[in-house]
Amino acid sequence: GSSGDNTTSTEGKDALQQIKESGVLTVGTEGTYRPFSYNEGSELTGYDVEVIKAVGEKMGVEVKFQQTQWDAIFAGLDAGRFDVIANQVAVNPEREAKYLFSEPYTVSTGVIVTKSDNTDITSFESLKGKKTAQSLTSNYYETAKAAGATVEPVEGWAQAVTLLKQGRVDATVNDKLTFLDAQKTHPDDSIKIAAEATEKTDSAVAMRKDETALQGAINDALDQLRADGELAKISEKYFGEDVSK
Amino acid sequence: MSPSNPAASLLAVAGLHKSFGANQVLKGIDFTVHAGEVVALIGPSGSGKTTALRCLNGLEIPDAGTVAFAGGPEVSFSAGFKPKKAQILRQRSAMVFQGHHLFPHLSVLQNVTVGPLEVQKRPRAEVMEQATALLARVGLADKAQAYPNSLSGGQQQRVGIVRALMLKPDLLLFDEPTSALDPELVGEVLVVIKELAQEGWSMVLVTHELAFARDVADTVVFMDGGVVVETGPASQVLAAPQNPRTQAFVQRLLHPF
Amino acid sequence: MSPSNPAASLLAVAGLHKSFGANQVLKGIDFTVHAGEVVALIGPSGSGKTTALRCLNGLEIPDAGTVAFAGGPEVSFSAGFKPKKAQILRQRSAMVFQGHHLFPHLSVLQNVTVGPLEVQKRPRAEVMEQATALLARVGLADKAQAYPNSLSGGQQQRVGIVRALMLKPDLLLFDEPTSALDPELVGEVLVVIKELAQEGWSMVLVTHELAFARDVADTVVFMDGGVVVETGPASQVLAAPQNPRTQAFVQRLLHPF
Amino acid sequence: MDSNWQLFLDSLWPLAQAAITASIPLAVISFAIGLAVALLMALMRISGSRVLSSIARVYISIIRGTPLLVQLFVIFYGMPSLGLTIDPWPSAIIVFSLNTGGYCAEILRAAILSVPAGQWEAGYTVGMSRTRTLYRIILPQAARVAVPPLSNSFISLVKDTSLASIILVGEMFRKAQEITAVTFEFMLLYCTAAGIYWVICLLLSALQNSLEGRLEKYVAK
Amino acid sequence: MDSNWQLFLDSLWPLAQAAITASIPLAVISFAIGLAVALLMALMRISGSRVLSSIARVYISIIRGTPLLVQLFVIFYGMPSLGLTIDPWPSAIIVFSLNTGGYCAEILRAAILSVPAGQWEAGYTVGMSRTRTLYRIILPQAARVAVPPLSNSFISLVKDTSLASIILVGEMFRKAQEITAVTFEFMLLYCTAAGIYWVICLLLSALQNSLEGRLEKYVAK
Ligand SMILES: Nc1ncnc2c1ncn2[C@@H]1O[C@H](COP(=O)(O)OP(=O)(O)OP(=O)(O)O)[C@@H](O)[C@H]1O
Ligand SMILES: Nc1ncnc2c1ncn2[C@@H]1O[C@H](COP(=O)(O)OP(=O)(O)OP(=O)(O)O)[C@@H](O)[C@H]1O
Ligand SMILES: [Mg+2]
Ligand SMILES: [Mg+2]
Repeated sequence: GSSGDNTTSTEGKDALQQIKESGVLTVGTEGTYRPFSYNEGSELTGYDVEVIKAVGEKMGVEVKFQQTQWDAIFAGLDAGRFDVIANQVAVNPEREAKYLFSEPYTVSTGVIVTKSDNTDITSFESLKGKKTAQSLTSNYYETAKAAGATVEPVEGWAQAVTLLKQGRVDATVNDKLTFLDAQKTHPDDSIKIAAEATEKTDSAVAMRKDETALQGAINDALDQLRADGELAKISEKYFGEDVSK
Repeated sequence: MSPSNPAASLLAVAGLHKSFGANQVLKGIDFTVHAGEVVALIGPSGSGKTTALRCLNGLEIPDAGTVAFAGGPEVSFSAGFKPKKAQILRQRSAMVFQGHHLFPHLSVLQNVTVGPLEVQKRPRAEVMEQATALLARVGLADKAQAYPNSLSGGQQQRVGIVRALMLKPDLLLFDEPTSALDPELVGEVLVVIKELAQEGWSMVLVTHELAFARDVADTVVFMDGGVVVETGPASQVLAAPQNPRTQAFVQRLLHPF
Repeated sequence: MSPSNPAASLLAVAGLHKSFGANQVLKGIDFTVHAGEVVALIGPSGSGKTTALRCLNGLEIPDAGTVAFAGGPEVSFSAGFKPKKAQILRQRSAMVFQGHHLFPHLSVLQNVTVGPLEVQKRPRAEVMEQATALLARVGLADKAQAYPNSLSGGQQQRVGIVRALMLKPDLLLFDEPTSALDPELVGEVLVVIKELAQEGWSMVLVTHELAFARDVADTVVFMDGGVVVETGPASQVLAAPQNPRTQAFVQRLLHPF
Repeated sequence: MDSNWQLFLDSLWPLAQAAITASIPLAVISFAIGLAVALLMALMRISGSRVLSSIARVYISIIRGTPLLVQLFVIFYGMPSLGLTIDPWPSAIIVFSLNTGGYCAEILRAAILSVPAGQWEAGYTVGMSRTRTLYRIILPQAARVAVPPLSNSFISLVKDTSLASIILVGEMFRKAQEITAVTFEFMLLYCTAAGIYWVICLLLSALQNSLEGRLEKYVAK
Repeated sequence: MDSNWQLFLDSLWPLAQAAITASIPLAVISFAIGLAVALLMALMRISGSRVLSSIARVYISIIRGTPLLVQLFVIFYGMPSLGLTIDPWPSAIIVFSLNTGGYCAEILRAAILSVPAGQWEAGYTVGMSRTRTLYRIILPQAARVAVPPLSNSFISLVKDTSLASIILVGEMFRKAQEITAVTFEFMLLYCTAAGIYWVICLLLSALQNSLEGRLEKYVAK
């Protein structure tokens, strides 16, 4: 859980100044999105969590998390409940129009996951007319729609896979990293990757549109982490490879 | 329905027993109603008058005893008796309640015709004719379309009587038909009952109105503690009761303070 | 509280008017109660008896008129009168309701002491002593700890009377105190009221029990249609009413069928 | 502000459409079936039979004791593991009906018991059977007492249909979420949805008032 | 199956802990405050003053007419744009209290009106003021009628606290989601949570029954 006694005021000074003064960077994250942001026992952890913690360290501030649902995450950012979002927020034009993003710290590909015995889905083109389960959280909701699939919106990976295995949908387009992590912890040979997207998806730290100073500071920190190999180390820990570029 | 040979027995009640839990309310009740006879059931509060009356109509199921109408039905009660089987008693008798219990969501006309039309399934024209006649008879011809809530207590009770009459029963059962009424309205209901008695209807009447009982009833049955203590012609039981319990009761009601 | 010079006027009611919407219920009511006097208010249903009685206690606010106790308070009503200001009338009088309205969540003892203890703030010991004495007086010494629901109607009404007496009023107001009772229980309440009258309590009593009124009341006020039609000594008004409306009413109640 | 206004206008129709084609029919159908279930349960509760009454008690306690969300999950995601796969709409209707049945059973029971026992007896006395008395005499009178709390339940049900999105029924709230997933204007969209709910609720309240008024005369006085 | 059993046991304590430290206190505090609000609204509704009564009506209609989720959103995420930032717990308590206030106002109003008018007059006649009569005479009797529907509302409230996670209050359902995110066994977890709710609900029902029994004698007969 989160204590949530920290809120940032939007009046007057910009966010960076305030963060510097208070010594605290407040981060919004789901806390239920494995392996990026999740709770191990009572400990919040995950790739995004560790990355943003490292960013905070470079900035010389303490990092504080506010765990919330995806539905409320942008509302929380807008309302100043936290300074940034670190939750695998994929960068796309609609989002860029409204928010500011750091440089990406995850580069991943979307994959189509189907049942192992499925043979007629082999590419994104073959999704046309098929039923897929997509989390509204992710960019792949639009990807699947664009491919001509009928999309059933779901809450997350667990629900999507359940629907897939119950035969209620034909596929789910999801992050490759999520699939790999799930297979690592719960090996399941009834599902497989049927196809991989060619283009990459960038995920980055999101912040309010006018916080260019903060954007600069975070980018600096990410650059330093990249340079000293810290970012790659965190990535190796979670995925066994460097997904940060 | 109409008066016949007054000597013929219409209803014989014998050995009625009834307990509510450990409370033995009826301990063997016997009495007879002849065709055209008015029987007044009197007695102290809690003596079992209401319970006895309800047994006659199958609203209460006695533990033992028989209720036998001349020409049937004849019902013998015993342990394990199926309450549904007592329903047939309602073919011969009809109850007028203390609190009238009219159906508030039905008009006066619907109240009195719902039984004949929907249960007895008698022809509509005949039922309507009978209803109009009976309502006029009790002075409510103009209230046929009214709803019960808009009537005074006395009017409601008169509708209750018509509702019972509409079923063409052979025996009318009244449970203190005026005790829930405003003192001034008592008269109008008693007058109707008195007229019915004079026309020769058979009835069993539970009442606290001793003056009325003396005037209208042929026979008085005095109950106390679940048994019939004294039975006899109304004039005799009320004017010169034999049993000390009857004497005390009559005294108390006639001179309350 | 206790009887004094019977000639002294205790309460003077003059020109009471009251309408409910377009329905003019009281059209100028005047009467007087002397100390120690029992006034019976009688009249047909709807004539305004209850309304008049409630005005005396501030439960109903008349549109015009005065209610004046000897030695105060004296309240003159007019348009725009603040209902709160009528509360002072309750210092001198206490009401016994038709339906007793005991507090079901309080024991008998709490029912009769809640007013003296919590409102009048009289010393506890004195209040308890008075309560014990009065409960014993009406034959309910052993019911002090009982709850109202476990009492019979007559017992409840007697508690209601004690609750009123406990307030040490100068005037007792009764609104048909026995009309909601089982006929057999009427006597026990009337006996208590009769004794209070004999002890010299002043009271205004709305009742339909003409025999009782004749026995107990000093003065009878006959109301009809919102006005006082006839006033006089009880024996005269009830035995030989002057006004034709009084005559018809008395006749109807004494010979209902 | 201006673009917010535009978004509000743009989303109003899709949301209203979702309400009309999904939320409202779902609520209406489920409520109708649920009332039948509730009546059955209420009758079982007052039947005097210990077995029937206990079954109804347990049913009501499970329905009221567990979150609607879990009930939806169990029927939709749990049943297939028992070999029974039910489509989203039937699942939603089953769950909402059963849920309504549990909540409204107590309302109907109280309403039926509020009709004076004398009304049953008066029904018997004019020759009616138990069942006929129930339908012809008791229920019309019970209705007056039951309408206000039932309308409470119906209003809640309309809003609860938003949970159906969890089992893939595309109702209004889901629509709002879909739009926000692109625009991020959660507050605005949710408030628009709330406004639509409110309008529905006001209509229902008006309906309730008129029903109550019409049933007024049905009450014994 | 075995590992499911293990997971069930492992998650039982964290869930129960979340219920004890968050869901239950949140529900209890909000219900207490909400009842006070409800009483105020009920009294306004029956005050006879048109202004007060209308205010209460609008309040009740807004509360009942809009989803709780939206109410949470507006207070927590909407207020800051008006310069008022409220912390999660206070926000949750405000919203749940106001919500309870709206729903229970009608219950209390009906209960107060169910006490015979004669009881007010009897209070006046022994010299009590309006307020004193309300507290000393009317409310104790109204309680008997109000307890069953209030207990309904309370049970609903306990379950509705699960929505508080949207405004960063870490209650039980949130805990279940956190565990699910790791284990993917959402059915099992949600059913465990439902089981805990059910136990709470059974306790509340028992409490309700005993309260009803104790209040039985308070009812005029
Ligand atoms: N349904 C019931 N359950 C339990 N006890 C009952 C029931 N009906 C009646 N009794 C009890 O049976 C006894 C006789 O009641 P009944 O109503 O027959 O008396 P009654 O002679 O009609 O009295 P009253 O003159 O007061 O109407 C009373 O002690 C009463 O409490
Ligand atoms: N609160 C009220 N609102 C409207 N009308 C009322 C109210 N109280 C009494 N009335 C009307 O005032 C008239 C007189 O009523 P009141 O109760 O004073 O008569 P009453 O003489 O006591 O009659 P009863 O003998 O039936 O008790 C009746 O027409 C009644 O309908
Ligand atoms: Mg009786
Ligand atoms: Mg009166």
